[in-house]
Order: sequence, then structure tokens, then C-alpha cells
Amino acid sequence: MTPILEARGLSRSFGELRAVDRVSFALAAGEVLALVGENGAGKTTLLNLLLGFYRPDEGEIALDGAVRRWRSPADAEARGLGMVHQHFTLVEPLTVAENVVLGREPRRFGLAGPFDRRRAEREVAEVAEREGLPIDPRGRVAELSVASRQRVEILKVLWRGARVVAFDEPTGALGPAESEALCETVRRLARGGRAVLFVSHKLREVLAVASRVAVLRAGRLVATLDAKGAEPERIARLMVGDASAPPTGLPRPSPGGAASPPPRSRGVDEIVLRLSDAACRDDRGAPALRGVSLALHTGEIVGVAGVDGNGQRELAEVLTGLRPLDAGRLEVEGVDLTFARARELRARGVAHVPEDRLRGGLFGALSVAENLALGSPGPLRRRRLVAEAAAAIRAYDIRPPEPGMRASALSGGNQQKLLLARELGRRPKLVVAVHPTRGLDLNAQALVRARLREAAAGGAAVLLVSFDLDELREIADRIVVLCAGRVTGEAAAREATDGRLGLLMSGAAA
Amino acid sequence: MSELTTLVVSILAFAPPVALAALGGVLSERAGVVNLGLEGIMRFGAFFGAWAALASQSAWVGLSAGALAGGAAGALLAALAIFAEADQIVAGVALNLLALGLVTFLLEWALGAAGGITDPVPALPSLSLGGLGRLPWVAAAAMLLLPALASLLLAKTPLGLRWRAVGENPRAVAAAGVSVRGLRFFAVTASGVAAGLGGALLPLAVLGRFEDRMPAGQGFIALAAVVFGKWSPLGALGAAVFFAGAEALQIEISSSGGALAALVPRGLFLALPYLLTLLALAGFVGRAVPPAADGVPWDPEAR
Amino acid sequence: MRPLLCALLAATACRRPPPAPRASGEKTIGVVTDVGGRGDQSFNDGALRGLEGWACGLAYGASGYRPLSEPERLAGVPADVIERAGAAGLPRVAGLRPYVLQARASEDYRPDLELLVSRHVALALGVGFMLEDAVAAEARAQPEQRFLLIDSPILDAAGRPVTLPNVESLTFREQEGSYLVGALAGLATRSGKVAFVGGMQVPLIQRFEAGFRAGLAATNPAAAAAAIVQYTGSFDDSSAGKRVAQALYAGGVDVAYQAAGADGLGVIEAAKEAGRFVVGVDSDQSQLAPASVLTSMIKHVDYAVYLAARDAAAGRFSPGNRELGLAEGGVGLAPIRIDFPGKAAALEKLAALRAAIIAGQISVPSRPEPLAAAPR
Amino acid sequence: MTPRARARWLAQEPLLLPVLAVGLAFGLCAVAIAALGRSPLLAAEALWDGGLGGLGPLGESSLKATALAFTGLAVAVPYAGGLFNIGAQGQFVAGAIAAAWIGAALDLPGPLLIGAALAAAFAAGAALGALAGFLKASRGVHEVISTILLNWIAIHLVDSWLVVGPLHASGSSGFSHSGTEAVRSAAHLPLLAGPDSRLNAGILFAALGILAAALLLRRSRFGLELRALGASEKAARTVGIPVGARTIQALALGGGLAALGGALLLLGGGTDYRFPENYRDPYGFDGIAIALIGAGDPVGVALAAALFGVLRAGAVRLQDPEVGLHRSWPEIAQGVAVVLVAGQRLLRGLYRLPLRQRRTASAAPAPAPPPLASPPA
Repeated sequence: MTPILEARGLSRSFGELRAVDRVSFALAAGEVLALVGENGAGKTTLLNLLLGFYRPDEGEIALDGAVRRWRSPADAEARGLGMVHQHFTLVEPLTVAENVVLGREPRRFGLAGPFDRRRAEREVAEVAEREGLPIDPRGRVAELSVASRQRVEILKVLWRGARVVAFDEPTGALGPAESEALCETVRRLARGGRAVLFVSHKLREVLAVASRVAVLRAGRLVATLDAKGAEPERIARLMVGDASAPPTGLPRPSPGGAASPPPRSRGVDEIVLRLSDAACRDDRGAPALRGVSLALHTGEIVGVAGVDGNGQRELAEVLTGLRPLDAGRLEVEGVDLTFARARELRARGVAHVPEDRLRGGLFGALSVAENLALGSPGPLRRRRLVAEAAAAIRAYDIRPPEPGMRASALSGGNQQKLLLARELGRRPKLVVAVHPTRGLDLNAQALVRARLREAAAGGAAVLLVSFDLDELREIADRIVVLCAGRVTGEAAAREATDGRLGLLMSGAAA
Repeated sequence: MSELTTLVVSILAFAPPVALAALGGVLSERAGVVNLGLEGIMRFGAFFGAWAALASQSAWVGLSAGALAGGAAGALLAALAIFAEADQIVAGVALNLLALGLVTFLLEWALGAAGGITDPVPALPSLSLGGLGRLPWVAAAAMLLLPALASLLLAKTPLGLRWRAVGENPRAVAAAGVSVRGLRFFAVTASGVAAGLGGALLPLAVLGRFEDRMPAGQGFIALAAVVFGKWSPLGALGAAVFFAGAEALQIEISSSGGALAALVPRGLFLALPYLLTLLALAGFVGRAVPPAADGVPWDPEAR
Repeated sequence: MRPLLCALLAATACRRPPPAPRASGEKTIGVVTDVGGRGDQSFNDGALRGLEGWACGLAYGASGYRPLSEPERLAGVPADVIERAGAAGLPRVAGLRPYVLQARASEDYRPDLELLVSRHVALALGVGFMLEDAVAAEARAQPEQRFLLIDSPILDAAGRPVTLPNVESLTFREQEGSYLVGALAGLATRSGKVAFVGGMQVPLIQRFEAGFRAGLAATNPAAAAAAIVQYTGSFDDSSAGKRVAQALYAGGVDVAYQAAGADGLGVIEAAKEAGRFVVGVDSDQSQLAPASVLTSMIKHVDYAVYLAARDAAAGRFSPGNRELGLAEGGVGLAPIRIDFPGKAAALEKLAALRAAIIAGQISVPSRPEPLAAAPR
Repeated sequence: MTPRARARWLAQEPLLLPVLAVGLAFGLCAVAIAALGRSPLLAAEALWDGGLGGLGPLGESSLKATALAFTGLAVAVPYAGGLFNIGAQGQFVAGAIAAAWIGAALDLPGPLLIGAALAAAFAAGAALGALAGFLKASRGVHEVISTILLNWIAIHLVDSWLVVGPLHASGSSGFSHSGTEAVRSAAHLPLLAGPDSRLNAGILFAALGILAAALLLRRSRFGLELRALGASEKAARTVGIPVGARTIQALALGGGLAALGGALLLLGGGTDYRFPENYRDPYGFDGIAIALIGAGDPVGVALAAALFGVLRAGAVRLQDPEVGLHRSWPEIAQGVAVVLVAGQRLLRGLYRLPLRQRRTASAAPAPAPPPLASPPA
């Protein structure tokens, strides 16, 4: 069987860093090849090389056995290569059909003619029908759900006639049901004779969808395994590279495994946070929370699960004073703070680890010390600030240990450490953490989880919003599920199976 | 003659420069680049339009030169904002400051003793309306036609689709294999051509000569018209018409000689159009939502 | 190379002695214009015309001064000036050089005048009422230097005219010329609607308004009651002038008198387009719209400056404030070249009024009465 | 210097690029002047004489530099918070008229009267700035648009109402001073170098203003919060900074600073101690240029204001027939310099300097640059 796409000794360096180091593999029609590896292992760079976004320093790419040099991504696309990006590249005010044909618009009266909207809509409908991705070509993307948007992304690639389709972390924001549907779509693409590259760090999903698994570490391809019979633990060890050290923070095979923390016993049932019948609207003015009630106790970690856009963000913002409540009541330690703004809530001991670190939580243009100083009020005393910064840097192992360095110059993991140092360093009573481990490598993930656990052990209540159900099961005491702005269910962490959570997330069990 | 006719004629005579500059602003901002340099571009368009018209003794040559100069100024702004990755507002301000000093100098250097004001320049054809004066129909036609054409371009052509897309999400355009920088460069240059045309109309259709103070803030009014018109070509036209109407109304009220004019200080009348604009922006229009990527520089490497 | 240049620069900057007074026989007349500057179509241009053109025989251009031939020099001199100059004529003043500084900002007046003083000019001209404070202060600091101030006397703190031994000031009774304009407008109007368009509402321009309205009341009381007075709020925005005038003409006005600097050019433009009458100001503006400019209220800043320059060249100087009105030939009407019904009678009436003013039988107000609320 | 060392040096010298930009702008102007057949050397000499050659010129330079320093700060301080104050011109005019009014209307001993006039000026400018801030915070009106509109509103109300109406100098017999009544001599800023030079205490206020602005931005919590707002509005909300209040405060402060510039120019005798008719000095618009050339930093603003103050004062002598240059050359140089500052990236290329390091050198291994088309995270 001739492979459609071949990589032969591809290398690419950025400065002194060899991001991709002599990687070779072959991909045949009807095959799903999964690329796995830690953050920074070179997965995304490799994809970008294959699809013409970067040019390789060394090595070559062969398509149908012939060596090709991509002058541009458009060049690769014209030869039948397409990528479904991790973050959607959609234009919200435009329709589905307009988004799909953008850049290769069909025209009336030949090349110079006006845009043939009807033909675009017809063709998109045809492709959608053929590939089993039902969607209304005339719908505005702004009004679509996350899963539907991803469908538009896939349609974009297919409408352009891709024979090789690459998926970059496609299930990040999807719930279990949507993830499963996506996996089915991927398998169907392969069955239809296309070749698929599937980049993910969710090993169970990878094993479910791929025929082979290629493991990248530090830019090198360290192993290629048949998916059948491959064990997640082995792959994880290959990814981390240190076979002796047990990989921390890896997804656990089953809930309640040996490494999960011992059940914490609570002394007095002190309620830190009480939210009753909370309702609020999202940025567009649509209802986002519709009567959510929650109570968090000291020392407790409560996970919030749900498909993206079901009110998690708004819940976190309501709790931290960033979004006003339309109805309901918010109490922290028995004090009514329904109308309090962020400043007052923070003064009352509420800490916030927001989802978008560098834009939502940290100030990239300011120094480490200044970022830390912004966590608490009071006049600035330069000497004290430097001392406090030095202490925080030591306590949270922020590298490099330079208080004067700009936050934007830190690596992602160290940025998150800085954020935690600011938010957890002042011994908060309530911690609201949103996707605190997203985008971090495994070691940094483990560190973040450990810090959250410490905060809880120190008496804080922690609300953890995450899409990663394994993570929630690992460190939360109980998990509440949000769907369409309502709490559709709650389960003790050890009883929360994928199936049960999935049902709750889809709202079916509500 | 009814006051209404007066109002309409005044609008048709004085709105075109602002309307075309505002169209330029729309074209640029719909592609994601804030054009704060409209004032400077109009100034270049007006000056070079007048100069070329004087040199060639043809208003049409002047008009083309104004458009060309505007396009060149737009391209300079585009180069700063897109390729040099300057802050777009800074780049626009820089262009305004450059136009201010340079045109003052060129005016005296190139047009000699005339000093602050040039000789009368050849005028574009106009229609006599008797006591109402002359209607510069070329300018009025351009004001009505060009926004309509731009509207069609944005709504009905592949280029327009990309144009709107690059102002909303340049990443999507890049992913579709279209050059974001190329598209934006084109858009800002086109924006300069429109604003340059608007500027050239000042000497060629409105006042019959160039003077050093031109365009006397009309580029900034155009900027407000872009927002007021909610970033649509026809909306900007409507806003320009509204401003010209407010100005005409102000003159109408203050020259009616009535008790009102005697009581209310003239400064208030002069400030009225700006006050109305501010009030409109603050309340009457509701919240206008700019293109999502408006003012955001395209940095392909940014995460 | 670069250090050398720098050294050269430093050396020339420090070593150069201050310029010595000119060789005897050659004299410099210094001018500081107000921020309106060259090309304001008003007193700045008038003063420069009198000095550079008539007295020195020079034309200012992009590459500096160009000497004018004798016919060129006298080409634009109005007939009444020639008449007034009499047999002596308007000869070029030998050995006279202009030194012109255009102020860029209000706080430049003082240093500009100081620069003139340091250059030992025979006479330092401050053009425009905006320079009153600066000339007063500089004249007190430099008692040896002679100054000429145009358009304002030196004023004390309470605003009363005072004299200084080294300052001559020239002011014009614009209200007298404007009175004639108002009288003419009252006679020439068919619709009975006339208007005054001023620039900024400052005392100088209000003198124009006052005279105009008084003259109008003398010949056409009905039109005077309905007269429209409008100020554009600027002197440098002809767009504003045109907008205002267009509205006026559209409202039926058939004679408008403008005293609005560059804004007035817009008024003339509007008159041209509407085919109505307009009266120009400061100099004869009929060439801007020959079919529409009924006449112009001429202020002979040019001639006054010419005379002052000629005197300065001869070493003569007469301090104090001189007010120039109709009698002194400081203001007057440009020839009325346009025909209108009843023109002959109108000219007779104007001549009579002029004589009456010169004779002191009519006293023209210098401040406008508050406008009565008048229906249009 | 190795490219790397040079890059590090550059990173530490934020003012280096503006200096290069200004230098290049002067070079370009010199070439243009030579091309016109005039002598750049004579021009430089005239600028030197007119700006620095003696106490008189120094006084003129300091008058202008003071006004420029304050309008520069008026733009730079809000800019630290990501706010663009285009309204310095209107605020400058408002400050000048307020100082003229108080300085003439109140009868107080010297220091008190000066203090009252400056306070009134600050309040007037701050009110304009605060209005723009309020419109932004509560109605979402972009401050660039609102401050532009407020410029025209302020200028028209002052020029065509206050100056010619209620505040106009009283006169007799049809003559009067141009503009408002002159302020009492108690309100005159003390002269520092005798009566022959207009060098006055305004320059000390400017130094104080620069120092205060620098301390405020760098050392105070308000300054830190403002810079935080400028770095990321979203993160500023997260840490509980009252964004609306800071927006209003920053623009109000900017407005007050611009107004102080106008007041000090007036009380320092720049406009003969009164607000003149037909006041067209564009110091507010120049403030934008000064702030940009000064890299938004108070010290940079001070340097840029000093430089362009000297140039403006010196430009008086460019019209000397021996030099024969147009009076607008300093503006041209300033415009070119701002364009060059805006086009820093091109400028770096021109001087063969390394491009901005996207990630500053750090001990940690630099992560791979993100791919060309990776979407925002």
C-alpha cells in the first residue's frame, strides 16, 4: 500500500531549540495516525511543517510518493491537505456557507464575477449531506454551538477536497457525547478513504480512534505503536521519557484508583460559600445561569463539569464579582455579598484563577513583583514588595527567580505558578479556579493540582471548573454538572463515571 | 423657496467631503485597521488636488491627483500600521502631524506668495440653482454613489466577503490561505483614496481654493461618522448627512435673527453639531459594535 | 567626518558676532505679522503690500524676493491712492529692505519684535490688534527703537488709548466706510433683505457692523430693522463663510457685507454662485467675483504703511495715535462697477453722506446697538 | 557589540529609538533644506541662537517647553492606562481661560492667586477629561472620538462665547485689548532671570509635574493599577481594580495636566497675561507628538518637550533672510519624527538593529515560537 503522505527526516529549529528533530513517518489512506506527546514535544510544529505553515530546515515531504515543497499553506491545501484547528478560525457574523468557502469563493459569470452565494450554499449542503455532518448552510456561525462550529471547520476542509485531514486537539472543549460523535466522524473519514492525523493528549480517546499511535518527545519520534493492544501507561511513560518516575497527574484508568487522595474528613461543616437561585446573563444578554444553588464547605474541592458554554464561565465570574447577578443571593462566610464587586469579594478572601492566564489574570507587560503586588490592596512600599516577591518566587518555584522580569517572558507553567502565588499566597477562603491546568505540561499540571489540594487542606473551599473529567475525579470531592445554566446533577467524585457525567452534561438526566 | 430645499441643497453641497472620508474610515475599519489619519489624508488630498488642478487647469486632473495622494498617504499609514506593526492610533496621529507641517510648507514653497490661501482653482462642473447657489453635482453624485458601490462590494463580492472576514477574524482569513496583510494593505490604501477624494472635493467642489487650515477638523468628524454610522458605508453616509444637516440647521437658527439668536451665545451654536454628535454617540444610537478585530494589529505569531 | 561637522557647527554657533548695523544709506523695515500671517487677504497682506511691493519694489515668492519692474510695482495700486498721492506719486523708496517675521503662535510676538530690535531695524511694524500688548511691552523696554502698530492704539490697563514717545499707531475708522456700505446696501437691495457677516465677534469687527447698520438705517429703515447679522466664529475658514452665506442668500438676502477675513472669501464664493451682491472688505475684492462684488470697503493699510516706510527711510517719525477715516483717506469705497436700478441716484446719495461724515455732520457709532428681535 | 548584547542594551534603553527617530528626522530635514538651496548649517545656527543663545531665548524656550511638557504628560499619563487622550487641545484652552478668569477676577496675594488660578485651570481641564472618561466607562464611547469632539466644543465655547462675551476685556471708544482682561500682576509667575527674559517659575512647575508624574506612574498604587489597566483590562477587572473609576481618574488627570500647561503659558506671560482673541496655538495637538516621541514616559516627555521647546523658540530666526526658511520646519521635523517613532520596526531595520525580542532572554529554555497560523489560546 503506497502511503499518501510521507515525512522524511523533517527538522525545524527555532533559535537554539530543535522543535522537530528528524521525524519520519508514513500515512496511508484509510488510516488514522495519532500524534501524542507532552506540551512542547513538537506536535503542533510537526503539523505546521506538514501543512505548509512552516518550512522544514531539513528533510522532505512526499505526497503520493512525489517530493513536494510547500510554498504556502494554500499550496498544501490545493494538493489535498487540510487541518481542523484546535481553536476555530471562524468569522462569527458570517454564515456557515460563507465561512466554508472563504478564500475560494464560487463566482457568477466566471472569475471576476460577483460571489455566487446560492452555489456556495448548495455545495456546502451537498458535502454536509455526503459526509454525515448535518448543518444549515445559511445559519450564522455566531449562533452555533461549539460542536456545530467544529462541524463547520471540518466542512471547510472537506469542501476543499482534502484527502489528508489533520485534527489538532479536537476534543478539548467537547463533552463526552460530542467527543464520541467526533471520533465517529473521524473513523468515517478514514473508512471513506481519507488519511487522518489526530493530535491529542487524551490517551483513551486516542486509543479509541487511531489505528496507530506515534509518540513525540522533545521533537523526536520516539515510538510508533499499533493502537490495538497499546496500554495508556506505556504511552504516557514514552511521552514523559523517564521510565522510572511514575508520571504524575496522568489520567487514571479508573476513578478511585490507588493514587487518589484519601477522603478528607471535615471537622465542622462550615459553609464558606452559599449561592442561592443565582441567575445572570452572558455577554450577549442571553440567560447564562438560571437558578443555580451551590454550597461549598471549608476544605472541600468541588468540581464543575459541563460542555463549554453552559454557564461555567459565568458562574466563576458571578462568584468573583465580575458579573452582576440578575436574581439570587451570594453569601461568603455568612455575609451577603450579592451586590459586591470584585474588589470587595477579594478583600473577603475570594481568590480567582481565571482561564485565560496571560490576558485574564496576569499583566504581561508588568514585572513579576508588580503582578504579585496587584493581588492585595494597600500602598506600595518598594522594599517590602521586593521581599514579598522573593518569598513568593521561592515558595512557588517560579523560574527564573527574577522579580523584575516581565510576566510575558515567563513560560506558561511559570506564569501559572505566578498566578497561583498571587491568588493562593494570601490564604484565601474561597478559590475559584477555571481550567487551571489547560495548556500546561504534565509536571506543571501536577504542581497546580497539588497547590489546589494544599489550599483546601489549609481550610479554603475550592471550586474547580474543568473539561478534564479525569482531573475532576482526581482532586475533587464532588462534581456538580452544569447544563444550559442549571445544575443538572451532582455526584461524589469516586462515583462519577463518564457515562453518568455525560448524561448529566447533555441534560438528558435533568 | 422652502427651508427644506435650503437644507437639502446645503447638505448636498457640504456633506460630500465628510461622507467620502467617512467611507474611507469604514473601508479601513471593516478590514480591522482604525484610520485615525483621515484628517491628514484629507489634507494631502485637498492640497495635491488643488495643486494639480492649478498646474493643469483641470479640475478632473486635480480630483485624480487628490485621490492618488490620498491613496499614497493611506499606503503610508498601512505600511506603518501593518508592516511596521505600529499602534494604529499612533500611526494615524503621526500621519496627521506630518500632513499638518508638510502641507503648510509645501503650500508656500510650491504655490509661492499666495501664502495661506491659493488662487481660485478650476472647479468641477456644477449646476446653477439660482438663488440657492450652485450645486456641485459631481461631488453630490460621488457622495451618493460611492457608498452604495462600497456597500455592494462588501456584501456581494468575494473580495467583500474577505474584507468583512479580515476585520472580524484575520486568523480565519489566514487559515483560508488569503494574505491578511495584503488584504489590509489594500483596504487601507482604498480608504486613503476615498478620504483623499473627499479632501480634494474641498478645493475643487466646495470652496474653489485651498487654504492652510483645511480640512479644519472634517476628518475627525468623519471619524465620528464611522462610529455613528455603525461601520456601514450607507450608515456613514447617513451620519455625514446628519452632521451637515445639523450644521445647516445651526446656521439657519443663528441667522434667523430672532430672539433665540440674540440670547444664545454663538459659541454654543458653533459647538452644537459636535455636542449633538457626542450625545448621539452616548445615547441615541445605542451601543454600536465595531468589527471584532478593529484596531487589533495582525500578529501571525501571537497566541 | 561627523565629529568634524559637529565641531564646525559648534564653532559657527558660538563665534559668530551679532550682526552689525547696516551700512549707512541702507535701512531695514521690520514687520511682525499676527498669526493670520501672509495671505490673510486682510491687514497683514495690506501691510506687506505697502512695504514690500510699493516701497521696496519686491515680490515675495517661493524662492525669496524678486525685484518688480516699475509697471509691475504700480499695477495693483488703486486709483484713489494714486489720486491721493498726488504729484509726488508713489516712488520706490531707495535703500529700503523688508525684514518680515510671521508669528507662528501668540507667544511669538515678543521674541519676534525682540529679533527686529536686535537687527537694528529703522522701524518695527506690529501688524494687527493682537500685537498691542507685545508692542507696548517691547516699546517700553526699548525706548531707542521706533515702532509702528497697526489697527490698535497702545492701551492702558483700563483699555484707554495712551501714547508712547517711540510708538506710532494707526487705527482706522472702519465704521465710516461701513456706513457708506450700509447706505449703498439699503439703496441697492431689491428684496429688502440685507446681511452682515462678521468673522469673530471682536470689537474691531463690531465697528464694521455698527457703521453698516447705521448707514443702512439712513437709507432704508425697513431693511435695517430686518437686517441679519451673523458671525462665523473664525477668520481662517472660508468653508464656514460659504455655509453661512449660502443660507443667507437662500433665505432671500440680496446684499451681504462681509468682514470675516478668509471666511469672507467663502461669502464671496457663495454670492458668485447665487448671483447676488456682496461687499468686499480691506482691499478691492472685485476681481474675485466681478459680477457679484458690488464694491469693497477698502482700508488703506498698504498706503499708510508705505508712507510710514518712506518717512522712516528719511529718518522721520511721528509718534502718537493717528485715526484714519474718510477724511484722512484711511478708509473708502472701491469703485462701484456693477449697474443696478437707481445707481446714479444712489451714487449721489453716497457722495452726500460721505461729505456729511467728513464735515462731521454725521457721527457714526463704533459699537453696534443690540439687535432687536426681528422676524425674517 | 554582538547582536545579542546590542539587543539587551536596546531593551534597557526604551528612549534609544525615539532618539534615533528624532536624529533621523533632523537628518532628513537637513537634506531637504539643502535640496531647497538653503544652508542646514545656517539653519542649525539660527535655531541655536533663537533657542539657547542667551537668557532671552532661554526664556522663550522654557515657556514653550513648559506648555509642551504638560500637554505631553496629558497624553502620556492616560496612555499608561491604555487610554488615548486626543483632547489635550481643548483642555489646554479650557485651562488657559480658567486661569485668565480667576487671575483677573480674584484679589488675592501672589502665591494664593497663582494657586487659585492653577487650581481652577486644573479643575476645568479635569472636568473635560472626566467627561470623556465617564462616557467611556458608562456609555462605551471610545475616548478618542469623545475627546476629539470635546476639543471642538471647548474651543468654540471659549473662542466664540467666553472670550468675546462675558470675559472680554472692557474697553472704551471702540478700542479694547484683544481678548480677556489681563490677570492681576499678583498672578504673574515670578521671573527667574530679570525683566529681559521671560524665564519664569513655570519651568519649575514643569519639573515638578514631570517628577510627580514619574513618581505617580512608577511608585504609587494608583500608577501601578493604571499601568495594569493598560496592560490588560480583563486582568485588571480580575484583580478587582475599579476599571471605570480608574478610566475616569486617568483621563481627568490628563485633562488637568493639559490645562495646567495652558494656565502656565498664560500666567508666564506667553500671551501677555491674557487669553487672546483668535487663539490658535496647537500645544494640545503637539502634546500627542511629545508623548509619542517621549515613549510615553515622563522623563522622555521632559526630554522631548525641552528639545521641541528649544526648536520652536529657535524657529523664530529661521525666517531671517540669510537663513530664508519657512517657519513650519520644526513642525515638519516633529511630524517626521513621530512617523518614524510609529514605524519603529522599519527604523530598526534602517539602523540594522535587531528586531524586538518577542521573549526576553531568560534562563529558562525558550519555548518554540508558536506556529504561523496557530489560533489564539
